[in-house]
Amino acid sequence: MDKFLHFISQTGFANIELSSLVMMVIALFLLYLGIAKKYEPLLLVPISFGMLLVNFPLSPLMALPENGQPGGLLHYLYLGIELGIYPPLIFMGIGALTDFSPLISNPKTLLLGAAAQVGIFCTFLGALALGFTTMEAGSIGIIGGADGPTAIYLSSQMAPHLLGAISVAAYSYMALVPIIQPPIMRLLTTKKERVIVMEELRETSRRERILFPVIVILITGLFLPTALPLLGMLMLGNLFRECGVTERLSKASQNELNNIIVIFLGLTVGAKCSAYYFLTVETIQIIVLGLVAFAIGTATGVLMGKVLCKATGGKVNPLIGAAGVSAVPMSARVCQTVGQEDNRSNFLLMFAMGPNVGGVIGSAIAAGIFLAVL
Amino acid sequence: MDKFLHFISQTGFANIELSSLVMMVIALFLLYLGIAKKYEPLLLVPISFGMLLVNFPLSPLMALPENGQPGGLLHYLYLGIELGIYPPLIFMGIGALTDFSPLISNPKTLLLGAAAQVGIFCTFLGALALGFTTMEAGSIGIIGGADGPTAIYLSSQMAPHLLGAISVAAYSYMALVPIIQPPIMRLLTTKKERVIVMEELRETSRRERILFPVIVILITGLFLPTALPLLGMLMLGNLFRECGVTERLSKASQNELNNIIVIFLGLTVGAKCSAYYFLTVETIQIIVLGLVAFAIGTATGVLMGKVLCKATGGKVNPLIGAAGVSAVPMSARVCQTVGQEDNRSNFLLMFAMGPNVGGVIGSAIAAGIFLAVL
Amino acid sequence: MDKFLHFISQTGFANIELSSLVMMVIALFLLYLGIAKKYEPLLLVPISFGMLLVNFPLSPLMALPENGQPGGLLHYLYLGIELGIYPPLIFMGIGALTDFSPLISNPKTLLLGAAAQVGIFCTFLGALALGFTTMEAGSIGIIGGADGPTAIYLSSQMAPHLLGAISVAAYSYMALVPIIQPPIMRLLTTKKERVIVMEELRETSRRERILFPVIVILITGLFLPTALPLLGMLMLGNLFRECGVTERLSKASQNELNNIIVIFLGLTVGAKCSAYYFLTVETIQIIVLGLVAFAIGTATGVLMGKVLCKATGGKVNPLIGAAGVSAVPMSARVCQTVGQEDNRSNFLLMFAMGPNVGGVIGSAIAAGIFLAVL
Amino acid sequence: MYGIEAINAANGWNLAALGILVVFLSLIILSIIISQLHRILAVWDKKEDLLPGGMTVDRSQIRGNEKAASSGREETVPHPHVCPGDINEIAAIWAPLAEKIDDPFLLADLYKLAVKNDFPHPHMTIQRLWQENILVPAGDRMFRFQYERKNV
Amino acid sequence: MYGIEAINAANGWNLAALGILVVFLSLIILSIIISQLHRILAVWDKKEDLLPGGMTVDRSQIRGNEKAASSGREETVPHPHVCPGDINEIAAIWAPLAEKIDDPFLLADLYKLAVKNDFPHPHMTIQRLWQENILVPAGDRMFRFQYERKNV
Amino acid sequence: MYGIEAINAANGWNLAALGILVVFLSLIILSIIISQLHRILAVWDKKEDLLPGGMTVDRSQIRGNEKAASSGREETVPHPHVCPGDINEIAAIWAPLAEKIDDPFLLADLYKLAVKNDFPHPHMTIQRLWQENILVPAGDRMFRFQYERKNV
Ligand code: NA
Ligand code: NA
Ligand code: NA
Repeated sequence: MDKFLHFISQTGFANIELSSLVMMVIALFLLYLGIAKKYEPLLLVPISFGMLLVNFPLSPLMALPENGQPGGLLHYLYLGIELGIYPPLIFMGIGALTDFSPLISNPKTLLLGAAAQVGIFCTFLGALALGFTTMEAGSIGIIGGADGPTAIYLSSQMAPHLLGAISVAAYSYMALVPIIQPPIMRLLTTKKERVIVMEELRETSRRERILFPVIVILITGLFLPTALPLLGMLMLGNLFRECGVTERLSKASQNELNNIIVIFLGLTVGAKCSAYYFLTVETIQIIVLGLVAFAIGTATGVLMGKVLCKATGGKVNPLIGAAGVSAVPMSARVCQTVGQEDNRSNFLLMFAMGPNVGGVIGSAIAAGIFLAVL
Repeated sequence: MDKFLHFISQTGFANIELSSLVMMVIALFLLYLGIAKKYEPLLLVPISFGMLLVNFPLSPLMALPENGQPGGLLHYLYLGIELGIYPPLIFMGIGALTDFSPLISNPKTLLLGAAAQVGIFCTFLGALALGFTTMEAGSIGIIGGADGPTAIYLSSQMAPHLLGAISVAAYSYMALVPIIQPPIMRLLTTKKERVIVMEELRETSRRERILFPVIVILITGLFLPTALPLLGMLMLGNLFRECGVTERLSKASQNELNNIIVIFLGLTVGAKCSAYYFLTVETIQIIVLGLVAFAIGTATGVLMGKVLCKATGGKVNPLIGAAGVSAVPMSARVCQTVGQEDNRSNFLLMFAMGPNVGGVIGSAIAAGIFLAVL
Repeated sequence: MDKFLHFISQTGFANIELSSLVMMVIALFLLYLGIAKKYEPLLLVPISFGMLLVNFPLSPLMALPENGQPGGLLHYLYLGIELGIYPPLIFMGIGALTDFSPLISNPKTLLLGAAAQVGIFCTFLGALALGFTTMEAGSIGIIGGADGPTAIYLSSQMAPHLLGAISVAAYSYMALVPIIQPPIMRLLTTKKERVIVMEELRETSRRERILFPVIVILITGLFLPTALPLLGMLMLGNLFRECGVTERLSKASQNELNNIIVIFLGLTVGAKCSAYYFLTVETIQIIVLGLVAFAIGTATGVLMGKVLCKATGGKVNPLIGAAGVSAVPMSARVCQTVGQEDNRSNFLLMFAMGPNVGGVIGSAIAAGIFLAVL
Repeated sequence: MYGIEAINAANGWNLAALGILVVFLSLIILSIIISQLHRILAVWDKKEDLLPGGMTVDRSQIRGNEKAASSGREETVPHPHVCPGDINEIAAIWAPLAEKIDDPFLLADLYKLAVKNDFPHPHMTIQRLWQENILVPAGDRMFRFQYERKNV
Repeated sequence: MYGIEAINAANGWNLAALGILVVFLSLIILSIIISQLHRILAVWDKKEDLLPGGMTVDRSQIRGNEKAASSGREETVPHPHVCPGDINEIAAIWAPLAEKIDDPFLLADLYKLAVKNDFPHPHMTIQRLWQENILVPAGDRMFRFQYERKNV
Repeated sequence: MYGIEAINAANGWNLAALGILVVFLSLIILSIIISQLHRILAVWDKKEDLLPGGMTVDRSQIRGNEKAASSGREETVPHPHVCPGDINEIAAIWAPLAEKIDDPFLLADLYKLAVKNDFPHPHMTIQRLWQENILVPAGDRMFRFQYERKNV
């Protein structure tokens, strides 16, 4: 009887708290968004399931080791985030998946990728104004980079207590890109600009594609050593892809290694969403600031597009500037869709891939800057 | 010459002990069973090879790190068991491999999965009576659950010194299910019961299959937080499988991650079979108790089958109760085979899959109970 | 402004040193060899990229953890080498990839695999003569084994400061086998010997192929426990391959696990090539000694081939002795090519595979001897 | 200590009874919920159909509207008039088309849709997408369009 | 210290000689055992055939018995009369059939066995099993039946 | 502290300006270099052709020489006269042949080369290599010869 009461006292039902319940409902809602609405499901399903698992009353999954008893499963898997291991490895996979040809054949679109990062720094200022520390503000600003692994890497290094909220915001807005971007794009461009048909991209040679990752890493690495973990692995993955003699490693980076780490990363990002850190005013502020970051990034990207349009005598369609926020390949597709509203025969997708992948490099550089100066 | 004598003194031949030799012979015998008899070869081959490797005289494979020298390979790989990491990850793979439809369309078969766990608790009593501690007795009882990872997880947490014997017993009996179960099944059922043809299962909808893992984890997680590591990952794997938007993660759980961890798990389980822990009276007791556990589990499963048969007016063939011990899908096949001895046109396999996968959930709950109360 | 100067002072440009630049140029040159010349690209591309990444001024990739800040990515991945984990796992993959039939059907070619290891021990003496310690000399000698993982394993355990130079030398010479070996082979053999056509190999039975790894590990393990980590995993992988019931594990050893570890191994081997350890006279000595090791190994292999040729009354073509250095399957192909220069219809490839895989076992034994006696 | 004495000392009977009780209890609860699940889902679907229009929206109507909207504005899926050479570009162009039909689908259906949308070289392209493992067999002669999303 | 002096100081000659000796010794032993292996296996097989019936059992006889037993009791492999839709169910039903023939096998042999056992739609099913990668090519026109066992 | 005050206190304006500056600076530099890359490569190639023979070697000449040398010494790729049974042996024999043609290639080209070199059973063997996934489709009806090197 004693044992029975003891057992009852150890069930989750007997230890339930309102905050846990709220978190579990949020987790289920995110799970719903991931599955039914297909919001970045590869990340949002494990994130929300991880969030669910750790918010059960008395959940042992994030338990610290004590008294010689081992810690929880997610405690150990979380080490891969805490020590900054997963995000660079994910970046290696992204590098192996990414075709940089649209950027190589049209390198001025790198400027669009740069312009879209202005959102990051504006949001950084906004976060400072709301009372966040510089470290926290930098981590929040990077949401505007629209690159999940970059956001996770930076916040795990500079503001781990905000990791959960920042990651959830980043991936949610990435999924919402088709809703956030079009109004801003239409607002800032004239119909005349939107119907611009761009010149066909030239073919890139294999040597160019092999030299590209080497040059990128040489320039950025010498400029900004703190960007090396993310950019170095991105470029290594891309080199595996392009060099033609390491197909096995390219495949491994894209598939087996990537998939395993996506599972671990998602689960443990979710595991950082405990009620204590998540049910706060800060989370709401982060969600608002994240939206601001995406909006400003889109706007500055498009505005730079207009500048390039002028500078080239109308050869650049400013819409593709919006793709500079990355969220590969979602925002490039948005450019394609918005462009075709006014000119059905306009095919912007390939041109938008340039700023799109340029934005990945841009955000990683922005993260490197924060790591260097904060 | 000095060097030569020193070298000779360091060969295995010069340091051979009888106990090592006996262990090596046992390892070779298990290897033979795995390869020639196909007893659960995916586990038994690495287990027995691991056992062989660590029982060589002066084998460095389980060496602890000392004097700044690193430890042995299997010492490091064993951390995945010691910290409770491998078994939940294996369960994720099992979840991604398992189709719970037979259970969803016939949920009363969950009772058969529950009944078969009675063997666990009876064996727990038997082990107590033989002088084992409660922790040890629980780990021994769980052999009756017929789920390798569950047994490994529980014994690694509660009685690591028995891990080797318990795992070997669990996997051996799982392979022997076609020999252990049929006589018990025939003894406890009448021919009239065995020839019962069951009604066709209804189709399950995709939404049901998606909601199933979520409901299971909500109920069991709130009831029994200690079952969360195993059941949570089992259900996550199943959600990856069923939700339709995470096929990459489902494949990764089933294949690359699973295969790698099966190798590491098998090798290191074998590595825990050193002569010191294995060549004991306890091992023999564990082997006897394991057989008892399987037999009782089969019997209580079948008896509950008879109860359900009565309660439903003869619509349930009691044979499928035997599948409640899990050993997926072996014991379901046994039901199929025994059923067809009396009625060649009876096709019980799909019906037996219900209690079969129910038994996996049941054993994980039983493990959670032991973790909660012991 | 202050911030700006601070930032400038933290760029790589502001912290550049000549030694870093030299190392980066060397890394780029090795990258070129890997990609353009296809010198063992699967290893040389990640090695040289890792070398590049860590030699950027202020590169954080090998940073040690301090002040609660985590260390660099490659610092953590390097643990797999430091603790001796990667090389045995790679060997498991090699075992799963290797068909030992040519050796089983012609076991006397094992002697050729033994003879080619003489180069290891001669080089060991040479390295001692140049002033290296015994530990260092052993690690340098093992380059002559022409097995990358063996060389990495031994030097990580005995002379980690030389790991970079030794690995680079080992993989470079393995790629240069078609240039190094033929002149030596032609010099030491007569045309009459080179045109010998060997008798067809008998078929091996499945039972033989299953027993082979078990027998090898029993004999060598009892003889030399220190060889167990490498040989044990090699034989486990081969057993996975041949036993017929663990195809999943065999595939996993060859593919997913192997590819992931090759990436990590390559990157972190490269990461050990910091200017401090690499830009030394020792490195040049190692490169010279490595060439000596390959040359002597080739010579002793061919000479033993001549002995076998005599002993068998001219049934063995001495050229296949050169394949005893391993460098699988490169040196076996070299035998094929050199053999056909004199006899276009001579097909030595399959016969050379015997000493070729025998050399892998031989080098692992040599490594075990160094570990035992030094 | 051995035998009954040991069991008593360890409170074994209670523990075993508790264990069996909890296993049964939780699985019975689960069993009841699962058995009602498809009914709840059916009621849920029905409820939406039965409630007055103001409170909840009729699904088929939404779909109808969507269809109407889409048929008005984008009856054809956009695509370039010349077929690009790179398979990834092709896959990117075909992805929206494949999204229009239920997953998995018959190749014939994809072909018809491609023709209806004036996609260039539908037959040849489907064959290439198949060879490149972008169209992957899903059993039963059905196929899936599996184009690696680049973002993770 | 350098040169011969260094080698002497480190006991280098002995170590090198020891190393070469041990490498040769172990590989020679291995070589001898491996070279005798197939003979031992042959003797082993023969011994079983030669010994008087009481001491060891004649293999071919066992197989004969097994065949007899099986032909008496389960000359056909059980299967449902209607073909299930799910490929995993199909594979589960076909697995025992595939186990009856040596691995790897010709598809033709599997087909014949399926017909003999009255399996429904053998031709169509084999094609599906192939498409689903459950029948996997093993070279030489042979195939393997690779059905993922669920239990690990 | 909040608002402008907080930004000032954290030196926010400067940091943000610095950040934007650095991002633009590095990407502009990159953009310039990348945009010149193909010109540099073109100049590089041209330079080699233009320089006097003594300073650098004419590539086409090298290739010509190589071709001459090879046509002199090994106009056919060596291979055994009987076709081995094991697919790995076959692959090892065919690998040098496949290396002779640019990667990826048409099967027809490989076939022609095999015939020219008197390889036994070229048609059947190509089919087997395909079945065994050693000849893997590379899109556009092209194929790659992907023979697992054993050494890593
Ligand atoms: Na970005
Ligand atoms: Na069970
Ligand atoms: Na070797």
